[in-house]
Amino acid sequence: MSHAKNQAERIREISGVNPLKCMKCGKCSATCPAFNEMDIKPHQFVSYVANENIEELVKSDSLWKCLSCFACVERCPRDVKPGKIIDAARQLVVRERGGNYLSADEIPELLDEDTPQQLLVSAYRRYKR
Amino acid sequence: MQRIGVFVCHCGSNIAATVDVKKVVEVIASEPGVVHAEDYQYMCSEAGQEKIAIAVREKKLTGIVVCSCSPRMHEATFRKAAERAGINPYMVEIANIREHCSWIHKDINEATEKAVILARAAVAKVNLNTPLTPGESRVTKRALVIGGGIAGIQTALDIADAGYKVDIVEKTPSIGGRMSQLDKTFPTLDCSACILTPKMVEAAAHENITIYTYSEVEKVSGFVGDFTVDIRKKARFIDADKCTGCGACQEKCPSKKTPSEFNRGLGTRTAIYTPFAQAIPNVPVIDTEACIKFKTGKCGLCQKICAAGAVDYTQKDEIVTEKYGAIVVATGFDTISLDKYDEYAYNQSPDVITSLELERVMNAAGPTHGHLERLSDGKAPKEIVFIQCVGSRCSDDRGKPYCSKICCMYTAKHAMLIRDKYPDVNVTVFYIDVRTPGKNFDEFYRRAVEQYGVNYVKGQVGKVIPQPNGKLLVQGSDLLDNKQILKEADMVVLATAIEPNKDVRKIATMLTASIDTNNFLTEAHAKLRPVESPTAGIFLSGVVQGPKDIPETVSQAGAAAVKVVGLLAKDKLMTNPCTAKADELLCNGCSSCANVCPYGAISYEDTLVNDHGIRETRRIAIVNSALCQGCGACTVACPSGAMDLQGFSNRQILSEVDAICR
Amino acid sequence: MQELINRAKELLADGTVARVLGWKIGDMPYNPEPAYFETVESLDKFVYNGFCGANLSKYMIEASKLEGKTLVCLKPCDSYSFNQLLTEHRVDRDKAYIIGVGCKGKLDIEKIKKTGIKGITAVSGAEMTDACDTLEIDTIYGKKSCSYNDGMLERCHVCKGKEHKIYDELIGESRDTCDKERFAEVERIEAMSPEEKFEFFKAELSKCIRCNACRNVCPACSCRKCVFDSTKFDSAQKANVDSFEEKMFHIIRAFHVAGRCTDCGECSRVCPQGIPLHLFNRKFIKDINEIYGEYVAGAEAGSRAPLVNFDTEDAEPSIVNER
Amino acid sequence: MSVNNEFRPKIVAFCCNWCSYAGADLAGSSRLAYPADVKIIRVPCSCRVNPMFILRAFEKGADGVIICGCHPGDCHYSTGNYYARRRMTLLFSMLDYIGVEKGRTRVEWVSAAEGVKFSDTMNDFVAKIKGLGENVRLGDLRCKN
Repeated sequence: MSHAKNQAERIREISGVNPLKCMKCGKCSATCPAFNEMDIKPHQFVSYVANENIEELVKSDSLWKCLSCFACVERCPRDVKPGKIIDAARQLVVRERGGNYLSADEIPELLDEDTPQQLLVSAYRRYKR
Repeated sequence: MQRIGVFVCHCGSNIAATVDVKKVVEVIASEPGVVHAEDYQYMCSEAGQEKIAIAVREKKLTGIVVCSCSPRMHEATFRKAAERAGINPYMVEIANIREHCSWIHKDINEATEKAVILARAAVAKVNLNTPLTPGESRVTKRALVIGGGIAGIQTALDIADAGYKVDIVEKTPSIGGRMSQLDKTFPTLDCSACILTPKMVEAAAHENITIYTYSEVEKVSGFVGDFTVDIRKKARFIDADKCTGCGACQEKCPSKKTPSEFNRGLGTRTAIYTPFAQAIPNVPVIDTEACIKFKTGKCGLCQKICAAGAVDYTQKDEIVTEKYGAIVVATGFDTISLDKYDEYAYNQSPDVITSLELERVMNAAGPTHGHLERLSDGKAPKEIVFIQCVGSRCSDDRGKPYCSKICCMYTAKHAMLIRDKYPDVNVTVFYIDVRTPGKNFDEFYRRAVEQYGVNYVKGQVGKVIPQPNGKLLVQGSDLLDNKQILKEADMVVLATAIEPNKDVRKIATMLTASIDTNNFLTEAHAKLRPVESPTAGIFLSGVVQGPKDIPETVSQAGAAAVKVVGLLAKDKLMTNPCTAKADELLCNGCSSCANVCPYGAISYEDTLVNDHGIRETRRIAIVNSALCQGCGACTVACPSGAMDLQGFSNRQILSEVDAICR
Repeated sequence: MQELINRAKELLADGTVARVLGWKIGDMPYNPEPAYFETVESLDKFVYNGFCGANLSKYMIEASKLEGKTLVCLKPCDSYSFNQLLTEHRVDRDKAYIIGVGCKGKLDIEKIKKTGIKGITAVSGAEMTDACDTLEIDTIYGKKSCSYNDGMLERCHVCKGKEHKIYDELIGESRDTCDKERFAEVERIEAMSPEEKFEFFKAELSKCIRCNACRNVCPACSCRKCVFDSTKFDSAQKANVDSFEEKMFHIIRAFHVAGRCTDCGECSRVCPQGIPLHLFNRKFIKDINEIYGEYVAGAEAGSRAPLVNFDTEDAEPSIVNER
Repeated sequence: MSVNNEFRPKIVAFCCNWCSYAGADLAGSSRLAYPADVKIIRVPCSCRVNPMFILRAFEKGADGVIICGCHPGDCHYSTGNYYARRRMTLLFSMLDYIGVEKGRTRVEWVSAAEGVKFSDTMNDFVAKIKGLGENVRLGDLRCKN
């Protein structure tokens, strides 16, 4: 398996998203609050994975511009979840880079009970670069 | 011992490419009972069927196995061929070596091996087949149409014109259905009422048509050719024979605040009402939930005002029992609930409406008398946004997985009509795909764009945000420009997905008609029998089978009518001989079988039997073969094995099991 | 017992019944056998005591065909079987005069023998009027004694209750004998590993000699002709011609009576090989109760058995994998 | 008849004529592959399946038996699959009770439109049976040691 293919497969695996389900309606981009900040738009995340063009995706600004608000995940009519794709891409980068800024001991006091866990995990990935 | 001929079909290369048909012939020829085996290019062709006839003649065959496509495809063909060749049609079994074998396996050895086993099982079964003769049942020359929309009306008219009696049962107070709520129709833009009303009048006046409005089907029993149906005629509290339809009662009724169903809740109606001016019959009904007389005992104004003395508060529901030979389901559709689509603000803003509501707004008889205005403040909108695919093509649990089919065209129609009547109004349509297959459909859509300047944007809307200034902020994407659009609109129209009428599942259960997960009734064959239900004698007309527009509905309604007429034209029907039968020497008379029979086909009679010299009167199960549909539930409920199913007997199925596990 | 005999004589004499279906003295003190009595005199041989375990309800199928009424003695548990047969139209209520006889638990001679008592010549303490605490046993080795409960049939330890579900009159007192958990044995097996379960049943079923005693005694197995004796399923005859029935006989028999079995325990009582056949039936009863709700076959004549009934919300078969 | 001694299970699938058999046909016409080990017997309704058929299959050497019918509520005969559901539940429980591995029997509701589900179900079932290996217990539950 080529590196690109391998990476695309890992994103599919981490995110649990099947990019082939996308019907290219654009509702994700329509709903995204960070749309204007992004170089690659949310609806494009899917095609980058489908086309195994992960190198560009992980180099994009969007990777770190996505707020992980999951509005796109919530509203996607096809259950494709672009927000999870970009989050998975972040994780891919994090895993490849290795090392964390926060140590595990520091985490508990930073936690707010009302914060959704998914948001926390996403935020860690986002802000640790 | 049977003399069995096995005929292996190549189906061109469909079978022969993955199954070594010569090998199948060679192996099967040595099976017990097989006296003849051959293969041929297309067994279903005339030449193929002739081969069967020749073999029957020359080899004195008593049983036939055809190894071919699914029995659901050609079992009937080969049974007829057998009959023509002079052997009982029920001495034929099919080994499905196409759908269940050649099409799903790639390895030729594996597929051939399996084909041989499937053929063996069929041979084993035929060895135990017995000739069966279909019974006969009579045909009641009257049809029932459930639903009085355009589908039901057209079907009824076509059946009636062919000379048969037909009854329409409609749940609401008037026939007309969804089409009566529409303003104009695509792609010709003629007025819906102008083309529908004459048909409604024609149906009402037709000597062969009886219309039961404000009525529901309550109970269905029987089977093709001989259904018995109970129809509940709900109390209207108006004597239809006396009512002149003058409308005075409705003018005087003091209870005026009930949302009008006909206007999709956008206007109100009185407690005594006819849904719309052209209603048929033009006889009002009293809504007891809203009527002051019924709620408090006081009022009675309508009775006082009625010169004909037609108002009768004591009227009761009435059950009419009628016999029918065929039943057509034409229960139509409704739009889905938008409660789960918060992002479109449908429940927050009165200026976000569905397309069906827009039809009422645009209609001269509607809540705004045909003026395009915002329902919140009555102001004329300047900017209108249409959103396509709201709830259609969704794989989540909020919407429907299918395309509702009519939305692209009616949205083009709405956009065009608005631009035509109000050229100063900007119309934007957010679409995913524009689907316009149909005669003059794409031309129609192009006119909306090219001639009327409707702004089509490829992309979905993510959110509609009501603004403090009363405007609606629409946030959508333009995928072609790769932009996010923010647009202030005065009105947003949602092309809401359609779904089968809520009552259809209940009706399908009564009719034992199959229904799919989306609540559309299943057709007997998706391509070859699109207007028939797999349940004999039940036919489908209109959206109950799947989304369709008016021209399609009318064609399908006609097709369903032809099928009904074809059935009613027969004096007698052949019944399926694969029915249950009790062995009187084994039957205990325990009633287990009758308990599980869905058709009430089993009764018990005290019968004098001669059990190996012992003569005694026993309680024995008797199956009415006209009622029995051959499901076999009774055969398993029977502890003694007395009950068996002809054509699928215990020994036949066991022999198949043995052949497969050998 | 004398009260019962006197009443039977009375009913025979005044013509209310044409015959009496009860038990007569057997060749040993502990094996009375089912019998018809057609004359007042013959009733001198009538016996009813702790050894009269046999369920007479099944005899009523044939008795229903006879002229006149038959007086039948039914213990509380037998009355369930009678009701079930009534539900299945196998017996005629109008042809039966039911005396519900009291029951203080029935005895199992094999269990008594297992306590080490051999060469039994007489047993006392098991009459209807006895307290049924202790059995006094005469043997060729002298007098012995045994606690009544230790000699009781397994089924009496899990008795459904001392109430008769159907009767014309009642004679004699009954006693609560239930002192064990009815499904304990089933649960014990359920808790085994598949290997242990298989070995357990293989060991038990391998004892079967296909004598058909279980089938013949079972009131639910009342088919005019058993599927295992007909050609309808290619299952041939009693002789082990076909391995199919040999292996599957007991499972299929249990399935055929599932939902109809009143758990009367006769199958296990009569098995000459001592196979605990009731464990099959009781497993079905337990499953039915747990999955479809409590159902007692024969508690009520005319009730609909669970296997000829359904609920649209029934559990899926995969529930078996989850249990 | 396997070439490389790979275990090829014998699997009998009882399919009701109206839904599941049609679903299998759809799997075929959609070319959705599943192992050739599965052989389908057509019955009018899942309620036609007598427990004796299932036991017979096992006794004759089947390694797995699957019963497919219309979804509950969608039975062509309106109630047949409800009876089948109860019968099969109790039978499967009994088989489990006597030590036959869970997983050799299955009921699956497959509509005429669910070709994909039919194929997926069969692929999964065959894989599970392969995992369980050859069925010795049912063929071996004999009266003689």
